[in-house]
Amino acid sequence: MAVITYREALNRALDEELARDDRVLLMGEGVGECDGAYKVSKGVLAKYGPNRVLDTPITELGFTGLGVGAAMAGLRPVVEWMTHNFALLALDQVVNEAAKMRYMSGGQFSVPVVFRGPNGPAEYLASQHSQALESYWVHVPGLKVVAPATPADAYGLLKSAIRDDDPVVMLEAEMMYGLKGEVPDGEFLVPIGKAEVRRPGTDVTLVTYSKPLWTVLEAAEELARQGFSAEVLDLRTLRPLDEEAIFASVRKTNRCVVVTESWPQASVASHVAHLVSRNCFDRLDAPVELVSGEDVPMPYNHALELAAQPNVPKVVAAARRVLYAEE
Amino acid sequence: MAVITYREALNRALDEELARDDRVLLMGEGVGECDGAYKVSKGVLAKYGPNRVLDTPITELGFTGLGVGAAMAGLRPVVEWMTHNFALLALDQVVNEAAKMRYMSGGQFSVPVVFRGPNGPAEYLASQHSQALESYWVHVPGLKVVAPATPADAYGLLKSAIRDDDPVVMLEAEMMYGLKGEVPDGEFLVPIGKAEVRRPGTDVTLVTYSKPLWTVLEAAEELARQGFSAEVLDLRTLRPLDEEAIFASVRKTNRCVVVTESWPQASVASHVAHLVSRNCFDRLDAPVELVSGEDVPMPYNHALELAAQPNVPKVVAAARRVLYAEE
Amino acid sequence: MAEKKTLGGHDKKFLMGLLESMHRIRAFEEKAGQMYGLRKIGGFCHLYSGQEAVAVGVVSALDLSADYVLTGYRDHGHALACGMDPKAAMAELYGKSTGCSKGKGGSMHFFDAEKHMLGGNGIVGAQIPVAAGVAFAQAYRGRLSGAGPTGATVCFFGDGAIHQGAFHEAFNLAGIWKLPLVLVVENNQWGMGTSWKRVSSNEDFSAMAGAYAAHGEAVDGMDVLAVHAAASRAVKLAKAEGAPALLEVRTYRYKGHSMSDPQKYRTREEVEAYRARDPILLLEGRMEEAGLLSEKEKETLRAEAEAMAEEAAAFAEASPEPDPSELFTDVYADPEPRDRAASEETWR
Amino acid sequence: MAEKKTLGGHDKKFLMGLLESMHRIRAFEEKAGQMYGLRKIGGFCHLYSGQEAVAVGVVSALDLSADYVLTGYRDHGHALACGMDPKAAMAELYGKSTGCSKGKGGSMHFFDAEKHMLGGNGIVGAQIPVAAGVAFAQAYRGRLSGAGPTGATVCFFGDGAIHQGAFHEAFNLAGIWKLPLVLVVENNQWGMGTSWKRVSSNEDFSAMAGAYAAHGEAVDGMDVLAVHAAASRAVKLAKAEGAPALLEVRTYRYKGHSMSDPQKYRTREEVEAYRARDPILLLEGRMEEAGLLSEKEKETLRAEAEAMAEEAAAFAEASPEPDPSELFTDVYADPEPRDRAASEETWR
Ligand SMILES: Cc1ncc(C[n+]2csc(CCOP(=O)(O)OP(=O)(O)O)c2C)c(N)n1
Ligand SMILES: Cc1ncc(C[n+]2csc(CCOP(=O)(O)OP(=O)(O)O)c2C)c(N)n1
Ligand SMILES: [Mg+2]
Ligand SMILES: [Mg+2]
Repeated sequence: MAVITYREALNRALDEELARDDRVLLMGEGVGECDGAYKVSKGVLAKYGPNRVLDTPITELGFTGLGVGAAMAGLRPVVEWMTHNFALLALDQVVNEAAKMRYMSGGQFSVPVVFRGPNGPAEYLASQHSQALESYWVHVPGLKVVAPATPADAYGLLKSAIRDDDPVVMLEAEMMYGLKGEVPDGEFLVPIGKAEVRRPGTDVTLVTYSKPLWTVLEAAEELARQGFSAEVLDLRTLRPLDEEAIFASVRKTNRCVVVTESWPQASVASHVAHLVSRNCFDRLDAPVELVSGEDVPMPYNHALELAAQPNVPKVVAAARRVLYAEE
Repeated sequence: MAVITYREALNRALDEELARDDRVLLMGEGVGECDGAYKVSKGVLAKYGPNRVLDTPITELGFTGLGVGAAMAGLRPVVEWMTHNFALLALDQVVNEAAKMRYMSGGQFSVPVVFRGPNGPAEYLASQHSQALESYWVHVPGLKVVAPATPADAYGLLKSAIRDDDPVVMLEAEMMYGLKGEVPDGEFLVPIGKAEVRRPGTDVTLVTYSKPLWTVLEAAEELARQGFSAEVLDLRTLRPLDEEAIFASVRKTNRCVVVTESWPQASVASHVAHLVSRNCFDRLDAPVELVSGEDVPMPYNHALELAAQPNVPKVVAAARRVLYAEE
Repeated sequence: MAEKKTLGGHDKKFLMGLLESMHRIRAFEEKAGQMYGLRKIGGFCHLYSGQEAVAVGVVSALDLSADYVLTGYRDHGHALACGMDPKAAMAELYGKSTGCSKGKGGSMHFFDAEKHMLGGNGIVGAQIPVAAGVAFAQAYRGRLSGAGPTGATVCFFGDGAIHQGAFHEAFNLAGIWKLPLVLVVENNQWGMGTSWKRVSSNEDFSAMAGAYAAHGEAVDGMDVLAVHAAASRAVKLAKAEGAPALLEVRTYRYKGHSMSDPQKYRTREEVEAYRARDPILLLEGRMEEAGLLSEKEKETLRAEAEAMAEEAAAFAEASPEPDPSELFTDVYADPEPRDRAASEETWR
Repeated sequence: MAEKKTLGGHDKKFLMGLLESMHRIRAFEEKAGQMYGLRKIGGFCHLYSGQEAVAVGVVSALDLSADYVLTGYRDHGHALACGMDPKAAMAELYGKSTGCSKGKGGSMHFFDAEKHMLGGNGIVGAQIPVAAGVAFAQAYRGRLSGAGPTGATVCFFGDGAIHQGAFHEAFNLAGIWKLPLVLVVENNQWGMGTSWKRVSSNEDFSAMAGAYAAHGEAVDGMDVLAVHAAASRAVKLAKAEGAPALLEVRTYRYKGHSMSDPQKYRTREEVEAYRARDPILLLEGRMEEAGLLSEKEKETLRAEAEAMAEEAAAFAEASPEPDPSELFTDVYADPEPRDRAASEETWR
């Protein structure tokens, strides 16, 4: 079992899928000659050539829509968005074309396309470059949405996404590309739609996904030091949600905190909180708490920027609140 | 007090604001020579001329951004989107420019623009023309979002929106334009951020906004016939939410159903449900239920289309569930 | 052997095919309009009457075993020109389960995978990048095999769509990647009630091809043979050189934008002037002149088209509504339980 | 009276102003790069070195009491050319409360309401429709008063931005509504590591003006006087006829795309070739030749610019961090409690 970075894991998945199936191709800004803005596609141009690895102009609507059409015509494009922030320009093509094509054609057309790229805040990038936009994708029936937090999941979910017959949006994170983790050597897939308990516990369930997993695991450590056993559930897939896994954990711990980098209102996190409140009503010993990105545009100043994001103290405090262990 | 249509109420508000302040202008597809696709701007071109009432090309991103710039430069544009479905093309300008301008300029620039148009399903329009997209706007700090359900609110909230120094997104509905209601004769404003109890009750709180209000009021009638007193709360503004009004009602009734036309996941409705669960935890006698648009693209066939939307039986059933009065 | 009579180099069989196809579209739309009036059909219903020569002229230049067609919401004509069964088309308007999109798409979302008709899109201009993607797949496969593009893709859109960013972004992509994409702007001179001139900085649309160093050509859209010729040139270029092209086809719609349009923005004279150059009458006249069409043949074609439309309506009428369970199918490939299944479980 | 010496019709004072402005930008960027290396500045930091003649040449054609400027994320040069206080600019890079955007915007979001510098935008191309809106306000007020546009608006963007739909949609709007909008594409030949030629169907950007029947012109962006002249023509046209124009200014950036760019995509020779035509050296040489610049003056300008940059850094260094409460201000006009205040209340 090799220890590799999240970036390398994605690269390996891409490479293997490009080798396995010549319907698979990669397009995006600088993915070819420059190996991608975050070097995820390192070396694939040299290996698969410019017909299968394409540098696009900076026209997100155009090349996203092109990916949809190519998928309708039987290819399996992986479209890299340099970041999800820029995908707002392409939203119409994802929501109105990719997600609805099967339905509005009465089942005649599949759109097996993958849209992927970094999401959420990095550092010092200010408001237009630091948004966690998963809620926009999760809102839409017809899309699948994955948000791997480990190199192994990045590998296994990207492969599953490429092989999936539906459009899949994948959320990575700039700050995770260098993250290292164990990835089994042989080929494997991580199923879309399955959450994973990252740390078992009995007193409180901390539900999260993507980069904040690492904050939450630290918070769980801290809670352990304070005498509380936190179970950490990594959703991994945001649509379809693994509701059973969420409810099973909360029915055991009777308390729940949901942690996200995104804004709170109309978010996937508040939706999860609602589902827990509704479906574990008789089992909850405290209201479900949300620790989210603050409800403001992201500021540039680093201290403010950090204050705008979930962190260990915020997660610990929320957990203690639902544990009635304040002060 | 005159009884006028929702359309006429909007028209009156527009007319009065255009007359009051020459920084106010209206632009959109067909708003001038054709009075707007839904005739909301009837007669204003003749009255205020083509400098202040402008027919745009079908370029939502372009003219939405143009509205943002004009607002930065001191005008107060009202931008009509023919429907919110098409506003997905303009999302970047709303989210990344309008909503963030004040913040990222350190408070130097205001963007007093109003974006408005019909939202949600009409009839027989299928998946690309029948989306309730309010959750996309509500998600974003820096925006205000209003969704009037009555002619009086349409009038008073549009006037408040035009006078507001922040960008305001207004959600109307094609099926409401012909709706009649009493509108006081003199000028008045409806404050942004205030919900309204439409029907007082004691047994269950039904929270809703926009067009579904009328379904919910019917459901409340039906519940009354069945012996249950439902309080109907019309949010009117979706951002900022009038949380106090919501919690006050639920603390009285101890039960809550949230009703929306939009898809359920990562929605403003599930957010409201979460807030209620969290903030009225000790007062809730049953979990909060959601009655939403079904989690599918909208089908064309009319029977299916109706089945995809909230209706009286669904609301009544949900209310009975939280009242533990099933069967 | 007697010399065959021809018109513009085309033989009778080909010309009769064009005429028949235009008649079928005209008759279908007449019937659709009539059934809309009877409330058998609801919602937006954008009729194609007057523009028949565009769809028929362009599609006659295609080989639909290899080529593809995409369009906007005014899609009945394109679908029928591609060979969609009129029964399935009419049933779709009725929202019936036998419709081409199972009653889920309606007027704006006609699809026919078999006939290479890839929709049917309601967002103005959105089909253009999608069409570029289909052309991309043709070029991609051609490059994999080394044999050149496997076909060409035609994308139809209106004068209102040409200013959308989607058009420009897709055209540039088609240019740099050498995609066999033929862009056909059907300039019927109105985008709903707005004259194209009032919203266009430049009234010469074909000149927009210059911004992308591509072939651009203006065509008389009432003359089906002229459309056929221009489309043939563009398709040939696309297949041979993988080069995109833009055709501006000047045409006219006889009916309102959709069924609910009172058409206050234009005069009856304007409509009549175009009806005088009706594409069906135009071709009929030239064929008669060339001795290629008898009065009887003319009547037969018309009668057959009307019978076809009648039959389509009868089929639609007799067809069953979709099963209520259809609301939840075709959302995803795997017919798994829906996402919300778990949360729907009773919570007590 | 002795005849005044001039260069291209410009007097010494004007020319010294151009030179000074270019020097200040160069020195500011050098300092910013240095402070980035010392980790005083973080994130993306897109330096303008090499492109000075564009911002300075264009802004010198403006009257900033009436005209406006908008740009993308590579905005330091434009802000300084507009007269932004370098101290406020550097403090913004440091994220300090004395920054031009209170430390909330950073490198990509410089704003100065007083100097008519309206940002500073991070989404490639997004500033173009916004700029059209500012020009719209100028035309609107001019039409209300009957006196013609109150000024012109200049929008800068890169070669990577010109293919965005935003550019095309805004250009068409400016054309039909006769907006005094001057579009300046700074073709520095690279969009991050991608050569503009690889992503452009047509290598003649100024020809894109043809698609909108507008004035288009290609300019040597290393020659500040050429830029000034072209910008003056475009601005005059904009103010007199409310007509938009497109200037393609061919230029070059000396540094990486942002601070973290290893620049593997280009050769040292390519960079050196452009440095040989450095806009500052070019103007200095021509002024010396014309007897308009002494060695001493040259040195003084350079030294003053460096002192200015030094002073800016010292100011930034000494300035306070924003108060933590600033996280929640400037979201809305009314400093009301935040939305979530109520739900934040203890629930027990
Ligand atoms: C993005 C978008 N904006 C607005 C609309 C509403 N709309 C539908 S058709 C239409 C006019 C389109 O005109 P044109 O492109 O000329 O096509 P035609 O109807 O003449 O065939 C408009 C504005 C839409 N469907 N999509
Ligand atoms: C919509 C969007 N897509 C992608 C990016 C990422 N990005 C930032 S700068 C840049 C290159 C822009 O090149 P160009 O327009 O030539 O400007 P230059 O950097 O050369 O000044 C890219 C792709 C972005 N900021 N916005
Ligand atoms: Mg038209
Ligand atoms: Mg560049």
